[in-house]
Amino acid sequence: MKRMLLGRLAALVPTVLLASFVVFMLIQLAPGDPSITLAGENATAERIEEIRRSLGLDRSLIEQYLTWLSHAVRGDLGKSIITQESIAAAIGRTLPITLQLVFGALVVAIVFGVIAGVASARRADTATDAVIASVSSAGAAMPSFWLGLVLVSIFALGLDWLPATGFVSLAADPVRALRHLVLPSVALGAVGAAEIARQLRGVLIEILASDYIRTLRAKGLSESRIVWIHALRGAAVPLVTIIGLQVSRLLGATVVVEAVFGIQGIGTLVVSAANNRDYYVVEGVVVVMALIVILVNFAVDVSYRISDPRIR
Amino acid sequence: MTGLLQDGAMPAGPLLSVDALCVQFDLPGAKATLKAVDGVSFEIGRGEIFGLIGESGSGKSSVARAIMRLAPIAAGAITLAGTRLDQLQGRELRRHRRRVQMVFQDSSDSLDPRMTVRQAIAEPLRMQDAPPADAGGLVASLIQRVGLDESHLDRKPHTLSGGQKQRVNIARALALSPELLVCDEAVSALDVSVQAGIINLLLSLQQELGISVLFISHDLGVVAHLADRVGVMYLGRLAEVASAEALTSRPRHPYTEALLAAEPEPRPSTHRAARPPLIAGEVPSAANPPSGCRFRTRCRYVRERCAAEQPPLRPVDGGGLVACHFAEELVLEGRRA
Amino acid sequence: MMAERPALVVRNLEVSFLTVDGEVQAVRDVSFEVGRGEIVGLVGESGSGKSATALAIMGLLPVVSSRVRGSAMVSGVDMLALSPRQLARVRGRDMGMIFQEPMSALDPLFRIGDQIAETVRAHQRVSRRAAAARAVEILGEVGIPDAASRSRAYPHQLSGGMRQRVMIAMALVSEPAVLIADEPTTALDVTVQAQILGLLRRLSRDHGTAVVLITHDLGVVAETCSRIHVMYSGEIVEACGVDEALLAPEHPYTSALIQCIPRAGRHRQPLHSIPRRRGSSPDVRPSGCRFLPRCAHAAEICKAPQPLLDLGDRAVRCVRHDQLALPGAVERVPQ
Amino acid sequence: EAGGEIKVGVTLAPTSFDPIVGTSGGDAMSLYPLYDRLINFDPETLAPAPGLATAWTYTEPQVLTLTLREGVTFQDGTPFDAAAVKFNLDRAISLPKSTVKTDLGGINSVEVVSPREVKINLNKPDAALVLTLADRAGMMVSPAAVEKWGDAYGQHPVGTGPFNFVEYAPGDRMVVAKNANYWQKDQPSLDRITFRYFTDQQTATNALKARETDLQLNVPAADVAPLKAVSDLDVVSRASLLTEGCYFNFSREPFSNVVARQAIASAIDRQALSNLLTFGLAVPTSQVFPNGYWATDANLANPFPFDAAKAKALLAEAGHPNGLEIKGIAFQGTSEVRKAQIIQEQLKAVGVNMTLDVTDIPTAAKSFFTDKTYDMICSSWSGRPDPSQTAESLFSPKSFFNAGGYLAPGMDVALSEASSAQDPSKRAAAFGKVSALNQQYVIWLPLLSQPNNTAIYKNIHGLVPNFYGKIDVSFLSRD
Amino acid sequence: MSGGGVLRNWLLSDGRSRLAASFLLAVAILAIAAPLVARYSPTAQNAMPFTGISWDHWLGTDDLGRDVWARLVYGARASLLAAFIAVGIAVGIGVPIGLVAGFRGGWVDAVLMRIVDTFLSFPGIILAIAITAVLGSGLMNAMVAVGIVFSPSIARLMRGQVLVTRERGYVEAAVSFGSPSWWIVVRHIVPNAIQPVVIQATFMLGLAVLAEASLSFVGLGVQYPNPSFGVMLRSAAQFTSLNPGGVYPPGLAIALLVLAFNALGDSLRDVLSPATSTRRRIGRRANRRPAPNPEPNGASPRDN
Ligand SMILES: Nc1ncnc2c1ncn2[C@@H]1O[C@H](COP(=O)(O)OP(=O)(O)OP(=O)(O)O)[C@@H](O)[C@H]1O
Ligand SMILES: Nc1ncnc2c1ncn2[C@@H]1O[C@H](COP(=O)(O)OP(=O)(O)OP(=O)(O)O)[C@@H](O)[C@H]1O
Ligand SMILES: [Mg+2]
Ligand SMILES: [Mg+2]
Repeated sequence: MKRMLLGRLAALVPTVLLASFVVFMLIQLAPGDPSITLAGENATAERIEEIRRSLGLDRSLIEQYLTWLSHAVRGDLGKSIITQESIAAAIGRTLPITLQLVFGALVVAIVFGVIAGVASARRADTATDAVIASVSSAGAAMPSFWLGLVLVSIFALGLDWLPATGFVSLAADPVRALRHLVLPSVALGAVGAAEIARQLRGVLIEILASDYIRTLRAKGLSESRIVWIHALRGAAVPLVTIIGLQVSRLLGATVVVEAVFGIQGIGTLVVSAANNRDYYVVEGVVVVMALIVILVNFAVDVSYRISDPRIR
Repeated sequence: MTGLLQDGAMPAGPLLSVDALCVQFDLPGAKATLKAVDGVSFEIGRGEIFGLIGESGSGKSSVARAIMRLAPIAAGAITLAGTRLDQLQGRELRRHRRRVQMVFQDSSDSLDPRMTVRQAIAEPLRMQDAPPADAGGLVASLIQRVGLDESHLDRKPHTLSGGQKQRVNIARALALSPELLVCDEAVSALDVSVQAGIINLLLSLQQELGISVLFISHDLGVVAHLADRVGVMYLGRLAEVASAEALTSRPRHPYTEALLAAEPEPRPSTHRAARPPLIAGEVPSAANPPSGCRFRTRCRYVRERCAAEQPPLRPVDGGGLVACHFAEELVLEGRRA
Repeated sequence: MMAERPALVVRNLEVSFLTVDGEVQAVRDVSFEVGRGEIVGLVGESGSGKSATALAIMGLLPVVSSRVRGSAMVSGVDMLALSPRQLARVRGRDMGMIFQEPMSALDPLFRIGDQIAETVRAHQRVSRRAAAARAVEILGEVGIPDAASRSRAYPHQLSGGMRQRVMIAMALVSEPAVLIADEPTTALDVTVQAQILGLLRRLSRDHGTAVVLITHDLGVVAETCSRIHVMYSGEIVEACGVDEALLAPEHPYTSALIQCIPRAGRHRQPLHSIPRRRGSSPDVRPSGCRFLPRCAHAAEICKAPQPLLDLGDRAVRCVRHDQLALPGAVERVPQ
Repeated sequence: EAGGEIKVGVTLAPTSFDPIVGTSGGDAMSLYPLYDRLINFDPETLAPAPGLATAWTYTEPQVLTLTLREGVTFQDGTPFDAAAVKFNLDRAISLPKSTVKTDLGGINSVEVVSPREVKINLNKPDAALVLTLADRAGMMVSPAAVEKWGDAYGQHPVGTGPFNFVEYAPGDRMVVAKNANYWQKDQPSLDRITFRYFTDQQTATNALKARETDLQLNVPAADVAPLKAVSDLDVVSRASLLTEGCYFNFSREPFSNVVARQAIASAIDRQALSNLLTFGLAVPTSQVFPNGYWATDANLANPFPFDAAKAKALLAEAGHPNGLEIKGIAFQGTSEVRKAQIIQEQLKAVGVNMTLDVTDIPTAAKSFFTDKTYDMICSSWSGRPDPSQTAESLFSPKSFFNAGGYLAPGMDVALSEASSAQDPSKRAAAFGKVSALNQQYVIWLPLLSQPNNTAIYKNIHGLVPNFYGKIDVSFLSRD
Repeated sequence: MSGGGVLRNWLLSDGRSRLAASFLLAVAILAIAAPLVARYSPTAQNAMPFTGISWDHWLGTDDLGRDVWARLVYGARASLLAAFIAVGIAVGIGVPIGLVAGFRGGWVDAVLMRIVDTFLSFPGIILAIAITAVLGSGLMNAMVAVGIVFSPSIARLMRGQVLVTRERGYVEAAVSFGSPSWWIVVRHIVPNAIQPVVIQATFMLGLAVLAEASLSFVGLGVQYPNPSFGVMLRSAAQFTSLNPGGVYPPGLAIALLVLAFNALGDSLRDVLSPATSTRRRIGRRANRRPAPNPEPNGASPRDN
């Protein structure tokens, strides 16, 4: 098992490399140039050229990529061209913020999604089911930033229950952190909750109609034990798959939602870096995000093996 | 060459001969391979129905699929009227495929749900290098041949019953006028009365068209009813080959005896000798078969030699072939009566 | 045998399903009883309502899309009158059930020992440890070698026969009065089938369990059961002792069913095959004898509704039963 | 009551805490609490006022002498003296990354005369230098800190200002704490200021409404009315140097032709623009400077007021009787894009079809000013402390912002007059001439004079708005 | 019938998908007939900003005094077109890749899937932003980017389907009577494998509408001054203080469009997959028509 896991981890390396290469090419192919930004408002063409040279941007793309890569594998993601901040530090500063957001959103998505999914599967084709289906369809149909706007105007500005903007680290002050986390988590997590509810409903209906559930009923188990212990365990593999996909979606979606809530996470970092053509920041952030997604997928894979003894 | 058929009208020699066939599968994950079929040899004469019986996992389907060139052949030869089927490739293989056709167990899975019955039966015809001029007429006659009528031609498979679907499968297999028809558990999924209808159909087709049939089933009753000769498979090897009559009345292999004893018979208790099951346990894993005689772990006559030495399939007096060291010594019971 | 109260008494069971095409009756007027230690066979072709009958008795039919009427008394309690909650309590305790596919019928994600122990704890207040011990004990009883270590196996690690033994162990662990076995051996090899049927016979005898054995295989019934109930199109058409049915069937369907099976000594002879029904729809059922469209002995009188005629030790749903001399499983000496 | 903390909402995060490295005009608001400038300006007139330099005189036309304030130390204890000033100015001129090199281009050398006196030798007379020192070039950083941190100075700023740098979470917030040794008596009043930076304008407004900030700088016109409606909240509006206007590409047809530019000038309805863009808050103008400013000539009439018919006629005269296709570009940002769309629509009405690309500011600026691949960009001019800086930037053919290096007849004379005259009234007259020439030749097309709006809760006192439009929050106090 | 029953019937009956289909049809007609129904040019700044609802401006005006109804109608055009382009590209790229990978297997499969995995490992919107940066702004470019971003999941889905279909009995049967590979692919594998892809593509139409909104929100994919739902929502979002109601017309338009595509996808799935459809239909029928009403000559699963 351990050997197999290590082998699978090693197989991820080419994916990561390819990912880093794709991003590197993409951002460098994009028009624009960080030297323009650096040169300031009224710079001459010569000045810009000089900066380009000093940044090494005049070399071939492959050469630049290999240089970047040789540093990156040693853990050195370089410095921001624009702010001179170490990119590792910038990611270290913003990533926890975004991850806390993603975590909050996941909690919302899983808790609401699983409850709704189970409820509608148990009452398939009843009014409850219909109501849940409608609400979750609506949840999945709303752009998360719009939901964010609406939530802020109701719960922060209107009712004044929760803060409208900002971020507090859970480690620093859990209570305030949670208050700040609620609205963005709901805005981000709603789509995930809807998705989980929808998919879980389908999976559970199938499982609840399966032979082994019939056996459990024939054994005289209580319905709640059947649903929450056996059926849900059976749904674990698809459920974990959906959750894994949600992580990737959420990492992206924070880009938009962070702006609405004035949170300086990794999404904001990457968007402003992209605007400034701060190549190495974009590269660093996207590679880290890709790495997270790849690791999450790996974890999902591993959890299949844990949750289903048939997969070895 | 002493063929089993004495009739001089037929060309000499068997239609199909399978010689020392091995079929291997790579097991996913582990680096091991699984010998699903391990050195099986038999012949099917022209116009003969050859039955193959054995428990689940004994390699019956693998033999059939190897003959159809659908399973990987690791070793051995498959010769159809002088052509080495196992060595054909590409276009050549496609040309020869029509000579052997198959009826699969799962009648609905082997029909494309999107094709009408007409399209399904016509498909093999279209695939030929020179499609027959009157394909439409041929399809109509085929559907009637299998006991359905032309109104069924424009139906989709899901509107047909299991028996009807199996009839369509048979019609499609016959479309290319094959020399050999392979039926892998073709009636096992059907109700007895439906099964009876299909068996009758196969019998009449075989008699009228004179084609040879490889008939695979796990139901000894059905095989014995239908086949001229029967091969009994156990864990990838043939345990015994004999005429249906000899096999049931006088089995020569302990495994055959056990199968006969386990066969539930719909007879009143007054007409049936109650016998305890002669066999315990289940078929060992094909990935890790016992040494020597593969049946020895479940055999009630087992001796030391069985573990050490693999018994070859050899002729015994009475005309059959048996793979048992002690076939001559053992006195085995046939069908309970 | 009749002195004792039967373990299971089913009276006038009716099952219908709500489908796209409206309400379809799958089981009609089914009554039978099974005594302690008795094995009763329920046979019939696919779709004849065997499983529907079994599931109705167990209360396992989908609540939304099915309707069940009639009564099924187990130890004096009518199963069909219980609330879902009460039903859950008696299921597994007073009645057990085993199914055709031992692979899909076991939860693939739980160890078999735990699945059995869970059943124990659902009905008895015992410790986890005691339940686990009981699981090992019953696994040994159904013939699983090395039960203690095998109880930690997952279903996929067992062979088909072993799984079916586990299913039986699970159904019998609370020593129910009634066991319903719905095609328990159909998916198994004949050699294993013989073992499982032997096991069922032994357990029924030793524990006095009343068994309803559902199968489409007359051979299995012949070897295992004392009585047989032949179902056709949702109705019981003939009910009698097994030997009587095989020797001298009185309903044309029973006879036809017997004739379909290949038999020794008739090599290559055409088999009897029940003719196809004329009307193609299964739902347009004749108001008279349901077998009429396929019956070789149909007469005008068969178009009238057919009651189940009680002939003492036998019941037949055929008005012409005494006019016909139907062939059985063995050549009969003409009377 | 002195003390307390305020939270300030800003939409422009600082690009650097090293004043001469930063690239954005918005940096100033974050830098003011940390740094004093050599020269201050009068908030009303933008006339120079004493800062770290208590006096400034042109001892010769090309020598500016500064007298420095006594008793000032940097926050790290380094004394503030003439050596420090020389250090700062030399650094601003020589540091490769310096963005004020051009502004200080006139400086030849800096001499320490005495600890309290510095002499700045110029290449040529430069009236703008004094007020240049009122901006980022005049912000004094501690030489010891620069020594200590080197390239990383930007992360560890030390000035002489009223507040010490505490921390900065990039793009999110900056915290500064009271400088107890500040040279100005009893100042500052606040203990602490937190700047919160918002990328999204509505988010900033929401934070203010939710009282997560106490005041918000640079409130956009759209939010003025809604914020005014919030009780406890004041919106302070003040005319500023920020002027909306359009730049032309003189290097190619059609705008190498002055008549075509005049046609564009006539095509734009400034009042309509103000109504849509700023909900009527901005004041239509045809000069680069706002009304009431000393360099503005109140008597100058616009020769090309809005007149669609005339615009069409001018277009025809310029050789485009059947209308005109031009390539426009706009900076990213709500207001910029809206402005561009309004002008696009107004131009359409006279037969000028403008395509519109939108990109980030540096890229768009390079495309327009350096590569000259577009015909027109409508943006704004944020103003400079000294009007000469503005005039040179917009009208001098050598300026970056003069795409194509266009020189209007007589403009060179007017410009040098404006920058070299010592007498303010003479300078004012020279600027009048510059403006008149600009109106006539439509070099930079002024459209609206924007007020600067600050929203502030009523319990915060001491807000001093200014013409420059960059608010210093250091000396506020709260109840 | 209980109140719950009525609600359930309304929501779960085919009416839901019928409603969705009618809604989409209506939107499509509005979009096509935009010049006829809009009353104003979508770019004309012919009123004060935020006039509110009036007879002249049914949905009021936006921040530039443009008629919101006109922009909504023209925006539907852009958004629908954008969705179809994105999904078309996703299907156009994904299906062939999945088909080749699944059918050829071996190293071809390994290489293609590694590439697909790579693209799947980027958060979608980030990748879309990067691609849009390369292609340049503008709605069409953005939707090409979205299409590229969507294509790997289509490829994966298709591959999985092909792998399953390849093992089906009818494919084996086709091999056994000598059909060439191209025939098997075209005639058996594609038609039988494509169904989930079609369903997924329907859901993707909704996702594409959402993606358009998100990209517009970060300022990409906008073609000034022409409207799309995303552009409208973005600009309305900039003025929530002044005109809080402004986000509703485009926001609801997006939500309804997505809802409609999802409902369509759901019902498509129900119709196409027998397992859920019968269940759902039985439940419904049970409530609506208790009396048996056998259909004549219904196909039977039994015979002989
Ligand atoms: N494609 C395959 N890959 C790996 N192993 C296979 C494959 N096909 C068959 N096997 C294995 O080969 C052995 C023989 O299988 P085969 O299907 O030929 O048996 P069979 O006699 O037809 O059994 P059944 O009665 O269940 O159909 C079994 O152990 C089976 O698991
Ligand atoms: N859930 C259901 N909904 C609708 N009809 C059903 C349902 N379950 C069974 N039926 C129908 O009820 C009839 C009886 O089915 P049942 O499963 O009891 O047959 P069976 O005798 O067990 O057949 P088999 O031998 O195939 O298991 C059939 O016509 C079947 O189609
Ligand atoms: Mg097989
Ligand atoms: Mg059944």
